[in-house]
Amino acid sequence: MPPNWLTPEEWTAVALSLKVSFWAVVASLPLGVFTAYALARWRFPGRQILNGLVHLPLILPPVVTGYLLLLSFGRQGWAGGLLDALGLGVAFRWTGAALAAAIMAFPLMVRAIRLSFEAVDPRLEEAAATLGASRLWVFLTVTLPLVAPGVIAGAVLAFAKAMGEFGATITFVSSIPGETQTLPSAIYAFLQVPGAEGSAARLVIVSVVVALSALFASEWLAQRAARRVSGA
Amino acid sequence: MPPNWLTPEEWTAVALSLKVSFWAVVASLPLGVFTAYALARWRFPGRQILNGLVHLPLILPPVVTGYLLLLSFGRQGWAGGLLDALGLGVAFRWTGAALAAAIMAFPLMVRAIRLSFEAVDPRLEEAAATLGASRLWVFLTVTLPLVAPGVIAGAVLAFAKAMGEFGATITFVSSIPGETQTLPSAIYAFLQVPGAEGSAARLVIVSVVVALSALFASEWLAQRAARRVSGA
Amino acid sequence: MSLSVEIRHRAGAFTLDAAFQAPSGVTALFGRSGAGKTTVVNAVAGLIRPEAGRITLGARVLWDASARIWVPPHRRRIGYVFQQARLFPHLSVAQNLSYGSWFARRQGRAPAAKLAQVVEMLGIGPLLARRPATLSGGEAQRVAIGRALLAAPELLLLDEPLAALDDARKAEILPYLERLRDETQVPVLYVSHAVSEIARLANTVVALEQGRVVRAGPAEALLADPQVVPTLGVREAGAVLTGRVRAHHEDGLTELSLRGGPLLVPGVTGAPGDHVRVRVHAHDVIIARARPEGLSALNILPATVRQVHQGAGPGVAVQLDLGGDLLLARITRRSAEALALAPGVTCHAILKSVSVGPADLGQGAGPGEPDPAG
Amino acid sequence: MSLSVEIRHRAGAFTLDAAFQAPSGVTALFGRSGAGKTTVVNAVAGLIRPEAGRITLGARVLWDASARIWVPPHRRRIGYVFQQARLFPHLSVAQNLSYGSWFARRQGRAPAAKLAQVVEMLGIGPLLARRPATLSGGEAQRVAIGRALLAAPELLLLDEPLAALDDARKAEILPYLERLRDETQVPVLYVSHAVSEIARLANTVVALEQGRVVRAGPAEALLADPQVVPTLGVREAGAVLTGRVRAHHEDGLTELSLRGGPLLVPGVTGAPGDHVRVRVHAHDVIIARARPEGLSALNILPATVRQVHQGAGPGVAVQLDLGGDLLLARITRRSAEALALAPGVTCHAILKSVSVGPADLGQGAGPGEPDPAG
Amino acid sequence: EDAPVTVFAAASLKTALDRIVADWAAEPDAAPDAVPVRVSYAGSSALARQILQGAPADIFISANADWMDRVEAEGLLIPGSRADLLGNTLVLIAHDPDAAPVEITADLPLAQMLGEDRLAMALVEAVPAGIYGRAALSSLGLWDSVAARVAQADNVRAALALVSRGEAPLGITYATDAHAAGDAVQVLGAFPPDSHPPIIYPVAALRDRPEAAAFLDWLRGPQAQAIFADEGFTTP
Ligand SMILES: Nc1ncnc2c1ncn2[C@@H]1O[C@H](COP(=O)(O)OP(=O)(O)OP(=O)(O)O)[C@@H](O)[C@H]1O
Ligand SMILES: Nc1ncnc2c1ncn2[C@@H]1O[C@H](COP(=O)(O)OP(=O)(O)OP(=O)(O)O)[C@@H](O)[C@H]1O
Ligand code: MOO
Ligand SMILES: [Mg+2]
Ligand SMILES: [Mg+2]
Repeated sequence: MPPNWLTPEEWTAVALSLKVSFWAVVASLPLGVFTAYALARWRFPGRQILNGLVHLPLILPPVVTGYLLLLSFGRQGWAGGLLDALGLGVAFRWTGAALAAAIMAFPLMVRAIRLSFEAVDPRLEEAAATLGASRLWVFLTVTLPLVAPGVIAGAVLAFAKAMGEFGATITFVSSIPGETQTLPSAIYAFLQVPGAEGSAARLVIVSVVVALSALFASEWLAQRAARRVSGA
Repeated sequence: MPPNWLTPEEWTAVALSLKVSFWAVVASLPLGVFTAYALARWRFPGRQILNGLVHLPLILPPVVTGYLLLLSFGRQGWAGGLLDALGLGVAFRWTGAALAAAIMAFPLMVRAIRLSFEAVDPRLEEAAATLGASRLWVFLTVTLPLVAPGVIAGAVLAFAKAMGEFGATITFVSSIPGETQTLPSAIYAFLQVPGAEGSAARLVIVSVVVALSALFASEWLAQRAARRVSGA
Repeated sequence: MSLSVEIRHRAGAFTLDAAFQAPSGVTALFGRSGAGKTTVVNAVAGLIRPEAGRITLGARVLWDASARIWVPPHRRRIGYVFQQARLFPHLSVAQNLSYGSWFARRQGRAPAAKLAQVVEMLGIGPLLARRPATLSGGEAQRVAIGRALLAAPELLLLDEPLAALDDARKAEILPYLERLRDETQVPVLYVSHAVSEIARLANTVVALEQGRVVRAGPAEALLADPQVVPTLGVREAGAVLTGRVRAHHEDGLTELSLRGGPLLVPGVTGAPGDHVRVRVHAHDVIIARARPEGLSALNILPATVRQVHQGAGPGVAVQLDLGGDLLLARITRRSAEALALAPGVTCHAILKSVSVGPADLGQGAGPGEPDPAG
Repeated sequence: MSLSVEIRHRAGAFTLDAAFQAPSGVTALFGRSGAGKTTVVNAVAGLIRPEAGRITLGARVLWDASARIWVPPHRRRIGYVFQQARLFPHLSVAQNLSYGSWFARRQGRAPAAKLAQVVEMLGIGPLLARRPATLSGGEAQRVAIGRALLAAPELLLLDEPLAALDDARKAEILPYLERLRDETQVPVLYVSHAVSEIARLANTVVALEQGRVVRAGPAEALLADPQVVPTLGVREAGAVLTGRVRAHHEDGLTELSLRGGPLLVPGVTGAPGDHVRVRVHAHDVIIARARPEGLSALNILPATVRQVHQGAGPGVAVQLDLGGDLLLARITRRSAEALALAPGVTCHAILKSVSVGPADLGQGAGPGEPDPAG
Repeated sequence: EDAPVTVFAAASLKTALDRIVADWAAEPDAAPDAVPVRVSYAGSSALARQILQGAPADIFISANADWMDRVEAEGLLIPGSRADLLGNTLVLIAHDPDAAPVEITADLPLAQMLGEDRLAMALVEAVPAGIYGRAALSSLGLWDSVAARVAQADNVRAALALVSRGEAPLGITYATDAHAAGDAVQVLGAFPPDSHPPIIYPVAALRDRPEAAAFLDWLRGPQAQAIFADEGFTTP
């Protein structure tokens, strides 16, 4: 793809989308793994409530999610005020876009990872415990490596979803070029203008190429990891 | 929930959303099962392309998906003209809303079902073949019952997603009360009215209650089915 | 009905090149782990498609690589009992049992055995309503056998059906397999590396080694052949004798009549006149030139030496003729020399009653002598 | 170091109520399927938390229900070899082996055995770079044993480590377990329902039946006790004799010296003077009042009858004293009466050399006589 | 036929149009052959595209002329039915209820008023309110000083929400939006009408139905125009 195929502003949007999606996934992955583990392994009161909460962004129209984010994490929101006080404010910042993307992608990530936790043989974990590994070490040295293919799948799926997320993002952090104007926001803008469908199409292609590459890479990685684990 | 808690128009939107989501899932389920089976079991050229295609609605901003649907299935679109000629036109009808919802929910459905196909022990299918069951019968009497929990999970997840689908639907079939104005479209409309957040909230609650009930029911069903299969 | 197999197949570094005939009755496919037994059985079942060869069952060609004939598994009319039972977890035991018979009936074939008969024969009546996951290993394997039987097969394949079971479970199932052999007409291909099972069940033995048939023939002759001792493993060598129940004695012993004379063994269940087969481990047989007196061993049978086979170790295998039956004895070279054993020498075979254990006492037709009632 | 176990536990319909001491050396937990063996071992490992009781290892209390002491599994310093190897599939053999030792070192404990030693002892040097999935069952189980050993355990738990293996694999591993017993100081709790394994390995035997300890004591005495025959199963009854290698003969036989005299058996590998233990199946022993001549059986040992135990069937178990060693013979009631066997009667025990197979010949210290080198 | 009249209307008209439709339904005398009216609210671009794809709309009310032009260029309008239904004014709004009104001229210190904070607008290159707002700021010479501080929402009501929630202290919306928001926002001042192209909501009939024509007349009639005016629209 020649660099002049896209305008500098469009490149900025592409770069921003990559950054937002990347950090959305990286930052939410630990929580995603933890949540998946809790849902797969623990029986605690409120487990179904947690499960429902995780699924909410999948169920709600994205605009509603974005609005709820605005209410909570905006400057006037309870969480936003707190973060602002800590100098970590996300309102109108790319970190806010990442937060929106992360929340929208979270259910997909958790579902994929949860299934691989459910597939881990607990007897291997018992074996590790008898060999002197504490719960944390068992998790780090046995469970986590065994769920790696699922974690990869979940992370990449979340990345792909984050690359396409629009409704919640623009509602929450609006569209500020260079700061919060992601690829989908730019695509949306083009679609509002008569005759700009061609420009929208170029950006759609970029977005699809990036997301599908990630997806294919993940299938390949997951297969390799699965082969590694099953031997050979 | 007393019936007068919502206005008649809102009840119409709720009923329409249920109808649209139900048929979106029911009609796409056979194709979803087939696609999941093909991705899980067959190695054919273009498998990765099919996989990418299935994931597209997850990756693209919903507005883009809706626009592409409009271009293909609108009255002037190639597929729309064909369907119209057959008297099956979906443009601006509730069936179109169902089509949009089905397509948006398809990746989630296929992923869930595919994983359960991958978990079926092919040796049971071999055993069935030696007992006289043709490929089709093996599928119907052994494979399908064994993936039932995954199919349930996939269908309900798709239903929940369909209940929340908005961007693609409103772009494709607009938001005509009684015909294509689903719950999320109604919520969106309220969010366009300053001060109508309360009305939006009521509809959000209805939508969340329906989707979460389905989700909880599915967890329960899947557990029961899993217990049935694993014995006891 | 006879099965004829001829296969050439490669899988990784392994090459199978085997041809054999399995006449009616039980044909044992014997060989150690990795010899290619399962590969053969899977080819017969149609679960793999070898590179070249031909498989026929009676007049039916199941597969012919050069003629490009390929009958898919579900049309081969075979019953396959796998090493692990592979019961359908979502069906009850009763539904598992009738799974194959439903397809057989759709194809217009009625199972030779009725459900009630099979259930009775395998003793699985109390299990019918249960789910497979709640069955013990032995119960599950019996249900798997019943399921295969009820599919109205024209050939039964059993791939180490007992290997996953402990000794108690094995002892529980073997009698059912004997009844299967004797009460149904279906030819059986039986895979095992346990000589004791083969000795109890097989009419014909085909020994595989590294993908090749190294020996094949009637079980009685093959097992009593001193040359076969290295193939079977010295601990497992031993002949199979057939005879009939003569009388049950008060002290719990059963007297059998063999060609070579009477044999006392621990109680057998059959009625007088019933066929019986007894496996005598070669290492349990003592040889004496003169008839010894005052021994606790009750069976002292006059015999003639037919062959003396010297192995690599300190032992020799001696084939004895007991009035027509063949017996195998394994003794030390030192004793063979001390007793001057050589073909034609007359002697006595000494056998303790109790050394014939329940695993070595089979019922029904002997391998060389098809059961007239069968 | 001695393990003391006292457990009361319920799981569904099953109740475990067992108490026993396991002194140093190998303690075999014997019992049929469902007797509660794994439940006991899991309680010792801390994988389950029984309802009531107490488990101590030397001075350390691992668990005391009434004192509310509970040491979690990873602090118990045990090595557990499971029935299936449970190797970590994502780690190489070398990484599997050093998994436990890494934690041991973090806790400031050094494994008694060095990696190189263990690798050498178990013969797994060529496997170090491989992944578990590519190992055969026997290889995997050896790696699992090594892994447990290298965790610097103060107690080894082996739960039917050979049950999943075929006879050839079993024979391959047993010598390693013997070396383990003899070359390391670690006490071992060994679960099995195979008497042959127990006879080869155990110093102490604890027999479980339906969750209760029905018998416990030194292996030598217990296995030669005619009363135990029904518990072990008649086919498995047999005593364990200990002695030393005296000489290797040219014809491949090895002469052992037992308390009761010399015994000829098929070749053993040890050097003259080495300790050796021999299991003699009760059904392989013939008894004669007068010394018989001209038999192929090489071992005719003078003995005195100590006990005659009448079972339910046609057999009786006879305990013989061979100059201090105890031997068990199973013969028919008819013979016992014919020979007028009764406590105090002198007789001869006749034993074929070849009836002592490789599975019955163990190396190293006898159960009653701890190895001075160990 | 009793098929309802389907109106495709820009989402920002919802408050006013809902009232008008309610009136229409309540007063059958006003239009003897009245049939029910249903309105599909969405973005003008989405509605126009749907019309281009043959949507079953009888009347289209766009929030800007461009999209109506597109539809007209395809020959989909009933000739002579197009009219400018409404106008609007652009206002500067503030979250602070005590903020003093300002006069919007080239001298307005907008950048200082914002400081480090954001100016909420609709998408400045895509959504009409944003396009008008940017044009106004440009013609006043203020755009360059605030361009980097603009937070663009996907529609003007979302921009309004940012101000009414206090996320952005200032915003540019239509007077109608500010009016609908009531006390939640404070109107600081209106942009001079000559600082941006005229804000016009064109309307047209898409199908030649007497029922549609009747409602179109109702929309342009005094009762409806009064409601529009009450909601803050300017009427031609
Ligand atoms: N797909 C394959 N790729 C490579 N080697 C294979 C493959 N399938 C089978 N083999 C090899 O073929 C040989 C024969 O396998 P087979 O399963 O027929 O043995 P078997 O006699 O049934 O052994 P067992 O007693 O262990 O069941 C083995 O050495 C096995 O490793
Ligand atoms: N969670 C449970 N619920 C009900 N019964 C149980 C449970 N766990 C174990 N049991 C029962 O406890 C008994 C003892 O089990 P255990 O695994 O200790 O037997 P075992 O002696 O190790 O048998 P095996 O030789 O088959 O391994 C069995 O009858 C088993 O069915
Ligand atoms: O949840 Mo969406 O409708 O794919 O942004
Ligand atoms: Mg096999
Ligand atoms: Mg156990």
